[in-house]
Amino acid sequence: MAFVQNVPFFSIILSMFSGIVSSVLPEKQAKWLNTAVITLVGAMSAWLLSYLLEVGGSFTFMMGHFPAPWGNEIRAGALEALMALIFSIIMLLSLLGGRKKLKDEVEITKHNIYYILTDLLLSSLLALIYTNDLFTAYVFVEINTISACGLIMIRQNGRTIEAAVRYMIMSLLGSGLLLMGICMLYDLTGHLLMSNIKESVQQIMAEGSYRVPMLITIGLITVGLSIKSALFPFHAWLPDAYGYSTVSSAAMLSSLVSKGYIFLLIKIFYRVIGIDIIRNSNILNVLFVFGLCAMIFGSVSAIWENDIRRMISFSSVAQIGYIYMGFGLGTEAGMVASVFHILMHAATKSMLFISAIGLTDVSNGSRHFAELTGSGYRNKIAGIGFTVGSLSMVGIPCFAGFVSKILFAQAAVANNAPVKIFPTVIVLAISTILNAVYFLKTVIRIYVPEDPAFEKQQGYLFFQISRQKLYGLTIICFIALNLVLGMMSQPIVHIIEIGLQNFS
Amino acid sequence: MEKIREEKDMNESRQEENKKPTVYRIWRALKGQSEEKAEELTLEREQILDEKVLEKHRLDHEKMLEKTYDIEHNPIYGFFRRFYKVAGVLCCLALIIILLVQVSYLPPVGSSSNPGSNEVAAKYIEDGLQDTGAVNIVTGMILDYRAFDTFGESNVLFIATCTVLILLRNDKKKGKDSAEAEERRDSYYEPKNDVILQTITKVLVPIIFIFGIYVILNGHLSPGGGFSGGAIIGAGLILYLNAFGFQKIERFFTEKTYKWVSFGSLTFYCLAKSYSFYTGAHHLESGIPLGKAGAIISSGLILPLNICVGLVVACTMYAFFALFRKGGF
Amino acid sequence: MLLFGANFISNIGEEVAMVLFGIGFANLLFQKNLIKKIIGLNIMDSSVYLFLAEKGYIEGRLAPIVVNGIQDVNTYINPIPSGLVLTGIVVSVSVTALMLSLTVRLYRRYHTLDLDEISARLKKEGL
Amino acid sequence: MKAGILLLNMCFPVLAGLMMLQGKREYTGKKLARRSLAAMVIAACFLVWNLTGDPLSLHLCSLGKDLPVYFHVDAIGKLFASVVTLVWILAICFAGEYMKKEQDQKRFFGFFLIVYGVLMGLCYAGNLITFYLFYEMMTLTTVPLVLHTRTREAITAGMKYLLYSLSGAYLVLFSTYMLNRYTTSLDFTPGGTLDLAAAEGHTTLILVCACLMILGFGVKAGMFPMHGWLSTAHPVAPAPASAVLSGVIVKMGVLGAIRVVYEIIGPEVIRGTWVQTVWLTLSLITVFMGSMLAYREKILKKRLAYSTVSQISYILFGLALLQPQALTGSLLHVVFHACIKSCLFLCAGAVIFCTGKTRTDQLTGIGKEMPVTIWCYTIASLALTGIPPASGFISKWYLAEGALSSGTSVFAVLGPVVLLISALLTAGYLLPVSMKGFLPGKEFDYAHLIRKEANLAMLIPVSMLSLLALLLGIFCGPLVQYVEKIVEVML
Repeated sequence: MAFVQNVPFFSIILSMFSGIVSSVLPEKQAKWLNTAVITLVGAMSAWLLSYLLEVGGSFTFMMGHFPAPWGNEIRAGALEALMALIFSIIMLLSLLGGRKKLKDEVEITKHNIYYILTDLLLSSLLALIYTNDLFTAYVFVEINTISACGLIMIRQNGRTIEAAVRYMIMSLLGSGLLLMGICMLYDLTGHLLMSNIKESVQQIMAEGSYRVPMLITIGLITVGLSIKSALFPFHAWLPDAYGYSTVSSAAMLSSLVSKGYIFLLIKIFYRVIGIDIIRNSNILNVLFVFGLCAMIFGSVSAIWENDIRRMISFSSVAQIGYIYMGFGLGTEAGMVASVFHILMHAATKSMLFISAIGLTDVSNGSRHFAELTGSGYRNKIAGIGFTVGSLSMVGIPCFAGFVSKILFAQAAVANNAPVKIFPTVIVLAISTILNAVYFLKTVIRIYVPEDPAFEKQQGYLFFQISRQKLYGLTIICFIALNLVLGMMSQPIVHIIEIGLQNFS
Repeated sequence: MEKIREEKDMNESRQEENKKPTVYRIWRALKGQSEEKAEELTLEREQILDEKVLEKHRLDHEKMLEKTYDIEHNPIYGFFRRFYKVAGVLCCLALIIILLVQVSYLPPVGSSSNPGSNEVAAKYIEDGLQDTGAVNIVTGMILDYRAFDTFGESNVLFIATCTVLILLRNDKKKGKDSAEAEERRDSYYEPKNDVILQTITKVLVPIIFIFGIYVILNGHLSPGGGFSGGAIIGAGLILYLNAFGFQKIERFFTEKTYKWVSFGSLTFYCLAKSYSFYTGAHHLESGIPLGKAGAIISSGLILPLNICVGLVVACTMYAFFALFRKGGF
Repeated sequence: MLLFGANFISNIGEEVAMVLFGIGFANLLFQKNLIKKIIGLNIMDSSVYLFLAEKGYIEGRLAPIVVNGIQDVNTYINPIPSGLVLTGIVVSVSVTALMLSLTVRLYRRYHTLDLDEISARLKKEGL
Repeated sequence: MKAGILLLNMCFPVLAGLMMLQGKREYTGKKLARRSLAAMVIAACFLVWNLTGDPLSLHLCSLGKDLPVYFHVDAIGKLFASVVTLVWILAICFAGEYMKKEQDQKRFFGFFLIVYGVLMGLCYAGNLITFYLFYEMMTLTTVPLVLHTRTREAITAGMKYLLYSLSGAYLVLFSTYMLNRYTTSLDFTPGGTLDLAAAEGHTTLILVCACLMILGFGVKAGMFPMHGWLSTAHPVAPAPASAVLSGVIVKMGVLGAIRVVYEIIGPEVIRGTWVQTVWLTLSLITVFMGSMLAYREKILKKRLAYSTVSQISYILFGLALLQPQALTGSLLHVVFHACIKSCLFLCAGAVIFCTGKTRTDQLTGIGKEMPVTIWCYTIASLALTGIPPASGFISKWYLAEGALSSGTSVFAVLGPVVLLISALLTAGYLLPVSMKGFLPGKEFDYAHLIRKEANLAMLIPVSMLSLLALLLGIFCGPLVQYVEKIVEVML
């Protein structure tokens, strides 16, 4: 057993342990520990990824002295490593970019709690990515939920607490359904490890006993996870939660937390139930319809929104709709497109949040479009970042968004169910144009110059890169990441494909 | 000042109440009369909120209510509410029916041929004692076979405490508000010295603690374990706090204690488990003696882990209570 | 009755659990009062425990604690659901604590427990 | 080596423009104009280098799976590229003087150069993906030119332009996805790359895609349902910008239509189907409606914009006929209209620059004030109307001939009629300006007449363009032969 195979275990335990240790550290050390741990996890995941691409396939890691059906296990393949890598990069960048705002918005005595929460969030995300055991997945889903709630309401004004309550209610409903589904799955199969469950599920479907309860169970689990990841009818909590929490939290929530649940859903589809059974059931069609609704609804309500951060949040409702639409296509290509969209959206949306906060800072912290006029000149780097993000969202070539849109469209056109082709392509077109409307409106708005006298009278302060080197660096890294995803998408798509093959 | 006087005469009244013979008191209770001066045994809580504030809140509340639910002013909202109610009931019914259908297809309860009782359960039951050294198979399972879940679980407790800390800990510097406000708030949080409560607490708390410790230590031999025992000890702490107030309990339990105890136990838990995971994954011998089955000192790591979990849970329970009560320790 | 499967009669306990689950779900979703929502959450969780307990139970067997050295499969019930219940209880305890503390904060700030009213107040604050 | 030159031809202007944008010091308009002129000349040298010599192709890189960025220099590309370069150089000469009155000229010239580079890429694009890439880039980089003045209406116009173009582009993109299954490759090859085996039985889908693509490119070309942006965007842009907008940018929609219809789908698929009918109808409607709108319009630049709408639809009509002579006519009209319309816009710009008059009814006696400009204007309008021997006549002749000899039943007759009517209308809305300008009538007081002639930097481009408009008509031999060569390859 090569030493690199310890990486998943190490990265989970390491991030957890750092969270535990941070509880007794003062905030400065906690901050450094947190940064170091995230960087380390990223580096290790990169190492693991290179190793797995070299040898191919995937491996399981026994958590304890007892082999498969008895003890816990974690499992790592190329896709998991890629996810861990990108997630840790994005988490690091979001934290760095929002650090200054964190100082302003959260009282200093609670900073180390903030870092505990981020450490545990990272560990739970890693566990969701790597785990091979359904019940472990449930426990870490709960950790994920609680820490996300903490991240929302650590900046304490009424809005965030109310948003946290709404978020908790929704995600508790989701995890209730998920837990019930897991218990029923256990009841039907007698196992909790994914691979064993899959075997017996195949057996059950083959011999036809328990077919009805199996389908209902799959439905329960799917609905639970899609509630937790804010699919269209269940998104009421999202705009407030993302729009008013402190910016790093917003970036991490929108780009990582919901994506973690979606990735777990993919794992369940492939490794627990078996994708063929899923495709034969109608669940994917339901997801498809809701995804399309989300794409339209999110974009439309983003257009009416007058507050830049709420607008970005609504746009992420639409993006989650894209992902589920990709599931709904029910083909391998659609799944690949969705996974790529997960990465793309994670990268772009966090960049949008971070640069939006830069723009609002130079407009006396007001997030309304009227005040944002000309902020692109007051804070050049944030303006550039926001522009790049918007272009990527609109799907201009050379940026990440274009690739994922093309993947979706190719998947849709190559789909063998012709009834799905036209809805997909038409809704893609409509929602892309809607994206263009609200994002480019914002971009033009921030580049319309404001009368200098008015600026002086408003007392807008100008952004000096020398003052905030870290922020500028973060935005540049985000742009680089986006361009990498956009230009060199080929190897990444390749990794995703082989990863999905390893899954099933 | 007059608060103290009230307390004094209330104590006097209670003493002369005690002077009266018990028989008389029972007889009066049978007659259905209430004790004299019973109304003095009221908690501070009602006295502290003065009427004006309450009145303001009430009016404001009513205004908001009609503002929130004025059906006649925005009919759409009214329609939405009604639709919402109906939809709610329908969803609930639909969910229940689906689940009933589901359950009616599930394997029958209590039959020994369910898929649930397969080689996994068999292995746990048959080799559990040899593998883990724990007589209590469930404890052996959650702390050795499936220890990763349990570790995550204690982290759930930990992070929940962190979030409650965020919400309820008031980081006000004591110097900020004036001394009498300070005294007032303390009197608000402190219960009145209730003789009955204190006497009973004096008797009960040691027993509760001992019982809790027993449950923790026998976690691998009998029903119970870290979580239940920790909950018991936490209940004891809470009882003590209610009886004697914060000053007394802060002599031996402060936030710092909480922090370090939970940190220490979680750290030990984390390190021990990572050691056993690592050795397990690499098929090494984790040279930890399992000891003789049935003895207290047995079953390898399970006993210390139980103790750690117990400490964490006890501290957490107490911390929850203290935070809700006062916003600090 | 066509809808229902064969074990409708024998699984009566689980059906109780399911009805409880539905009730808790609806309460958590549709109650306006936060405390009632939390009660609904707890009902939901306990219904899951009831379900698990029913699952673990096997006719006429003992609790899974080895008594005088008998280690026969046919002596003890299935231990796994009990472990799951343990985990679930701890999770629900922490979640309940979190929800309650959120409620306390909201009440201190807005002197009400009604979520809609709270959002109306937020709009009034224009925050 | 050749490939390097090809890349340089695209990248050099972009880099120059970026450097100009990033330049710290605020230069005077003249200096900027000189610098950008120099850059343009260098780029033009590269262009000449490319034009001479056999067609070459170049695989640059690949955006993700089977999305290669591929350039291929062919005859049409050369034609468009040379037209673009010509107009561009002259427009920059003009801008150097004109932009004196405008704010931040640095940005204007910078983006002007960048757009040129992008257009080169568009002309050389070898497959549909690359074409789409540069098409989007063109849209994005021209927006700053449109909303240069950044007044409220400029910004609304910019938004309108952006949304129209983007929605057109998305129509193209999504029909590209659809088409992708039925084509052997997306590279442009005369006669179309349709994979007939795969296309068997999917003709409806393919026709729908073709229609969508034509509509999508028609947005840029201002075809009837989606012509709204032209009349909004042109007047607010500064004169050189609007000159290149309606002279060149709009032509890129035409280029796209040619590429798709003649080199991806293939004319044979479309001929005689409903798609051709729809296309012909729309373009004829646009021809007529554009002229009518222009006739009723009072503001000079808007009038010119509407006239662009109708003139471009001449070209589209020619393309839609799918017939050699008509195609020749269209390509000729592309060249001629580029010269003529930019000349007209520059004239309008000169008038605005010197006198500040925008409405046609203010222009009485303008011919006395700035005769040279108005003479150029007159020549250009005659050419556009199609008075022989000026250039417009040739292209329209070819168009009419093609229409008559094309097998399309109704349009064979209807087309020439509409063309004639709109030619009359063209005369009706262009010439009055110069008539009133030269013959103001008795009540015009010659006492207060001052000569406000534009200076040389403006006059040279204008006069050169008008001369071109005249001479290309008289000595049209080589051009016509060149175009006919192209047409042979295509049909």
